[in-house]
Amino acid sequence: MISIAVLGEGYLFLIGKAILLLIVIPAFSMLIGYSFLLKMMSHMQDRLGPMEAGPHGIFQLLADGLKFLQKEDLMPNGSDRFIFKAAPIVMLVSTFLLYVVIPIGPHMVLENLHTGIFYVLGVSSISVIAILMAGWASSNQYSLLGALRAGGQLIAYEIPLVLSVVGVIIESGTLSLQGIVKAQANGNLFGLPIRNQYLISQFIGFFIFLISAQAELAQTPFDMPLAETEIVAGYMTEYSGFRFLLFYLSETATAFALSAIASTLFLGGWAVPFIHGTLAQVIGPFVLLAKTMLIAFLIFWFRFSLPRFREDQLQAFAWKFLIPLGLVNILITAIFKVAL
Amino acid sequence: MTEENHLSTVSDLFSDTVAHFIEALSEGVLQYESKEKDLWIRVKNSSWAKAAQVAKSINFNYFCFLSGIDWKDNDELGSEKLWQAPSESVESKSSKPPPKLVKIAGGQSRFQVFARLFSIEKKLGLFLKTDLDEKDLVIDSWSHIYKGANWHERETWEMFGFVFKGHSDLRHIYLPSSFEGNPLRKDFSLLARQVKPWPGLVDPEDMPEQPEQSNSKQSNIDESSNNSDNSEQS
Amino acid sequence: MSNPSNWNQASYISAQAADARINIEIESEGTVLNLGPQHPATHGTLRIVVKLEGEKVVSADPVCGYMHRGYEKLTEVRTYAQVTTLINRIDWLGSFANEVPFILAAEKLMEVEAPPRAQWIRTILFEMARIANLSVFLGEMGVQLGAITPVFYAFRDREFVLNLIESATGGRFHPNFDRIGGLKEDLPKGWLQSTQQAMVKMRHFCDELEQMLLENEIFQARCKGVGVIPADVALNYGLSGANLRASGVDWDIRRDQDCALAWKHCDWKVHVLDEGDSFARYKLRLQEVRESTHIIDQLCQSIPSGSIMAKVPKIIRVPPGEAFVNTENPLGEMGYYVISKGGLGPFRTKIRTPSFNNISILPWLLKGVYLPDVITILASLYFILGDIDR
Amino acid sequence: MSNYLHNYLGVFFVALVPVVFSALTLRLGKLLRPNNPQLQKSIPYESGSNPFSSTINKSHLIRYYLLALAFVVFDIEAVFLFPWALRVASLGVFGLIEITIFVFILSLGLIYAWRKGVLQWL
Amino acid sequence: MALVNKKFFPKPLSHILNNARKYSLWVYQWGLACCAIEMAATFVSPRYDVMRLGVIPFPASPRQADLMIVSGTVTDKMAPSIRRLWEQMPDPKYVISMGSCANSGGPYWDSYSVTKGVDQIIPVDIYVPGCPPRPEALLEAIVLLQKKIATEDVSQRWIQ
Repeated sequence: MISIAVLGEGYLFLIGKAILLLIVIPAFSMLIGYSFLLKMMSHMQDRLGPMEAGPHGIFQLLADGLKFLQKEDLMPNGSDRFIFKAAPIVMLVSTFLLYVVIPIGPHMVLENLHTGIFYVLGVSSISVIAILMAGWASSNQYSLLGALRAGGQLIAYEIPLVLSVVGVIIESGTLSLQGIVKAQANGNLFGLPIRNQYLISQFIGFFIFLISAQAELAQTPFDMPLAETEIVAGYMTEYSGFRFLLFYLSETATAFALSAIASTLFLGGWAVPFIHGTLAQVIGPFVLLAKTMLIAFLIFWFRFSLPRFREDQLQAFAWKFLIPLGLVNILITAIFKVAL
Repeated sequence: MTEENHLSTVSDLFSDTVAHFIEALSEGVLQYESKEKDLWIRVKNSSWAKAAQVAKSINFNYFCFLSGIDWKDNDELGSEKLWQAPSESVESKSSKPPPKLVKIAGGQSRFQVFARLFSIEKKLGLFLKTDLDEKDLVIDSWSHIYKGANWHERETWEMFGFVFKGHSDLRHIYLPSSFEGNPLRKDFSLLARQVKPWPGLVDPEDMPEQPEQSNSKQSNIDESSNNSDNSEQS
Repeated sequence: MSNPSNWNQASYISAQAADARINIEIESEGTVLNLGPQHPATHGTLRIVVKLEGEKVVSADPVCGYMHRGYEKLTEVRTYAQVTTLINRIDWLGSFANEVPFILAAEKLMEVEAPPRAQWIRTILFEMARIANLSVFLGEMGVQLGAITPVFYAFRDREFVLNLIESATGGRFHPNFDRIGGLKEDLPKGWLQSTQQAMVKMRHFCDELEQMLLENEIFQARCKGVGVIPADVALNYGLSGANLRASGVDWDIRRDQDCALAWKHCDWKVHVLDEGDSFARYKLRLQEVRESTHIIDQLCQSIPSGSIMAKVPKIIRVPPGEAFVNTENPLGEMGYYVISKGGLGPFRTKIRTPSFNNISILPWLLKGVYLPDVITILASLYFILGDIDR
Repeated sequence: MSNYLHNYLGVFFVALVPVVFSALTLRLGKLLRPNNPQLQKSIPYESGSNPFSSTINKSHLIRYYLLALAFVVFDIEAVFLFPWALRVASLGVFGLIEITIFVFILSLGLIYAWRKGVLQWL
Repeated sequence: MALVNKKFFPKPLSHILNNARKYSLWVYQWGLACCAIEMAATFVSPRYDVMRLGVIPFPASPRQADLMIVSGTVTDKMAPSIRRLWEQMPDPKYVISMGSCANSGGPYWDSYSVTKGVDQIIPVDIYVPGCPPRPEALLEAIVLLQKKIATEDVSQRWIQ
């Protein structure tokens, strides 16, 4: 990794980064995310989880992937063929695009977009389109119900997600994720001599972000689009074979991407106090991974312990609680920023 | 039958209840009998719905179940019930007359409908029974008096073929729509038993002696029916 | 994979097979959704056809019978001992509790009574069946509402009770332990002590679930006020068990009706709640499991010694007559109306199962609720398919 | 090419990666997977029963459109928060008051929708 | 076009693919009768924990399932649905018939409404005897099925 980093600007560097960020990280996070999900769930439930495929079942994803490759690719009667086939790919695109702007080291980010955070919010909602495509094209009632639920839910939680981020922008004064990390590493808490991870000053924002991310990911308690006991598997009901795996993986990979973004925004990203230069370059990814795992742990923890809301309760929670709270948070942050 | 005679056979717990029924239905009450905390009343077919209303008015408001009985004997139905221990079988077949059945609260016809109601306040149970004319299996529905009777009447319709007059929705509840016959009637025989009688009928000791005959199903049936005949005759 | 042409034929028949005719109201225009027969919310094979408007249920029609095995007919062609084997499988979660009322009805006709020790053991096993049954409900309700973890704890702790049942009866699932006049055999040594230890664990399990689900705000928001059944409607439909007591009707057959079992010899309480909603039904069942552990504790301490079998002939012939015995089973009132003509088996058995009545309220109860609430209501009414369809 | 567009060219390439990946794996899968059509295999799954209608009454289901309208309004308005958020310090008290009024108007809209029952069940 | 249709599978590839299927048996949660509870105990109870073997009970829809466990009594009313659900599973698919009822009708051998054996309507790979079989028996059946899958000739099975 160091060698890639010190190659400097140039096409080789770009290719190196591309390989690292597009293949290594998503694959790694899928593998880890998947095993992590299964293992964590099992251990929470007093079980062992997959044990046979590889040591402690770490190759479960490989087995699943290869198995799904061999599965028949079914399409129900009356489905819209093109849209049905395209939906999982759109979903995967949305996931991959999230990884573009996540900085994993001082110089390691595929594209340090100036509009980074804005871009993240925009790209993450592409998945809604994929879900609506999948549900609409399936010619299945459960799918359609699930897709419409997903639509209603994701648009309701897009706003709190946006609002929770505004506080961070006010404090850091930049939209770039790399800039936010640096602002956190160098900044101090409202003029006090304390280093500022935005978790401290923006804990309301963090809280809203975490809940909205949970809802965006359609994880329990917000998993109505997939509610197994109500509408079987929601928009994924008719998907079989590898297309289902694409959906399934992009779900866990998005969970990891959003965790990484949350840790970048609120936990300081790759930065560690008092470590700069090459060392930061080396340990940065691992620091980020640790923080990401922490937040992913939170997300999955909620997922495996809580019952799910009802659709109207979810809407009410978003519109009547999270959005007003987000607005208040912005105003308070702005007042502090202006006053100090 | 005079009313006084009958009241005496009923325990004190139920004297009120029976009096109520006789007052409301008069001729409709045919017979009654009580055992411990349960009361059986047999009413006329025509006063079946009225009986439910009376019961409900005197606080028998818990609907327990409703079903039918087919009193016809059918010996070929319960094949292994014919099987008896060899020593006893001759005796019971030949010497003893078939035991006379004691129907609680009596009855004349082949089919009866009976239902149980319960009074939560008094903690007393009430069975209502009525006879059905075999040629015209029609009876009033309870479904508008006790909501719970709806499904029970559907079940009884399916199982016995009784028609409940006034029931909005008589359709199959358990069996596929295409099912033919009324399974709980005694003349509905179980096909599996006709094709292959209960293996317990055949004395397991005899089996090794005739190994060739067990090849086809047909010979199996013959063999087993022979065996059972033998055991009865010997 | 023997004969491909046969399989094609099977496929064709299956495609042509007519579904059961459903309610006319539902067959009309509109969005109609099938829940079941293969659906996670229906605990197996109940099918509920709902007509939707948005996600609001306009009308619902439960279609049962996918598990109909013809029990009432089969009892007519079986001997009493064979019937006991069979009826274990009606309510498959609380198997032992199914045997007891049938055996009691047969004993009533024969005018024998099991000796006290047998009565005690029957009651202990009966309550254990209740715990084994309701603990699944307690976990399953969480799964239905999306919290998947509690059911793992339920199945983990249920094993303690199943082990005990197995060590006493030899059957982990379907004990078939009752005989007319008593029991198959006596308890193994040390069983009572280990029972009391297991009951401590079960109480701990109840506490755990109380913290995990009952006190959870989301769970409460999903359950409170959902599927309210007023007392008079409940009685009218013949609801029983916890469903009835959660509607405020103070009626428990264990307390209110005499039978030859040992409940009257110990000190316990019938819990009644007034709300009549899904939450009350859950809470009540949780309390009942706790109460059952206390009953078992007391009975284990006060169990009398003596024989476990009354004097009955080897080949059982039940004298002619009719008898009805009901007991408070885990799911509600279960009763057997046994008619004997003096043969080796019952002439006719009417099996009054609790779930059948409990489910018959669904068309009334589901009208106007929302699709997610359908699942809450189904889970909280708690039915077992074998118990509905027999 | 400007740096700005250059950046988004990268994004575009990234978007291609999953498309290529899925196309390749699905092509590979085609080599490995069997194709065994059966009579009922492609009937839409509805818990093992016959689906009542192949095309369901979709207009019945779309009850979210009011929420969607509210969302569009809110999302566009929330976008206006971003430029201000970047320059809070430099815009100072004036900007703060301006944005307070702005948020107040936003909240009025929310309260209106709330009172109108848009946030009720679907 | 596909390798399977050409009956061409090099041995190492076949080995890898078999192992992948072996360790990833997704089974959909669907019980029929008493056996369903023992099946649930196998899936859910930490004491048995079938997920160890790679049997993952996630999907509720047959579209994502590889394995169908027919656990319990199959009635004539249910049989068409079972056949349909089996067909709706994508190939390659496996069936375990669990319990006496699914094997042969079991204690309801003479009933008027019970199908005497699920193998009349769908092909069964493994039969588990018992009424109901203990969870250990189901685990054994799954191990047997895995052994069967590991030595399977893919093209033989998939082309009929």
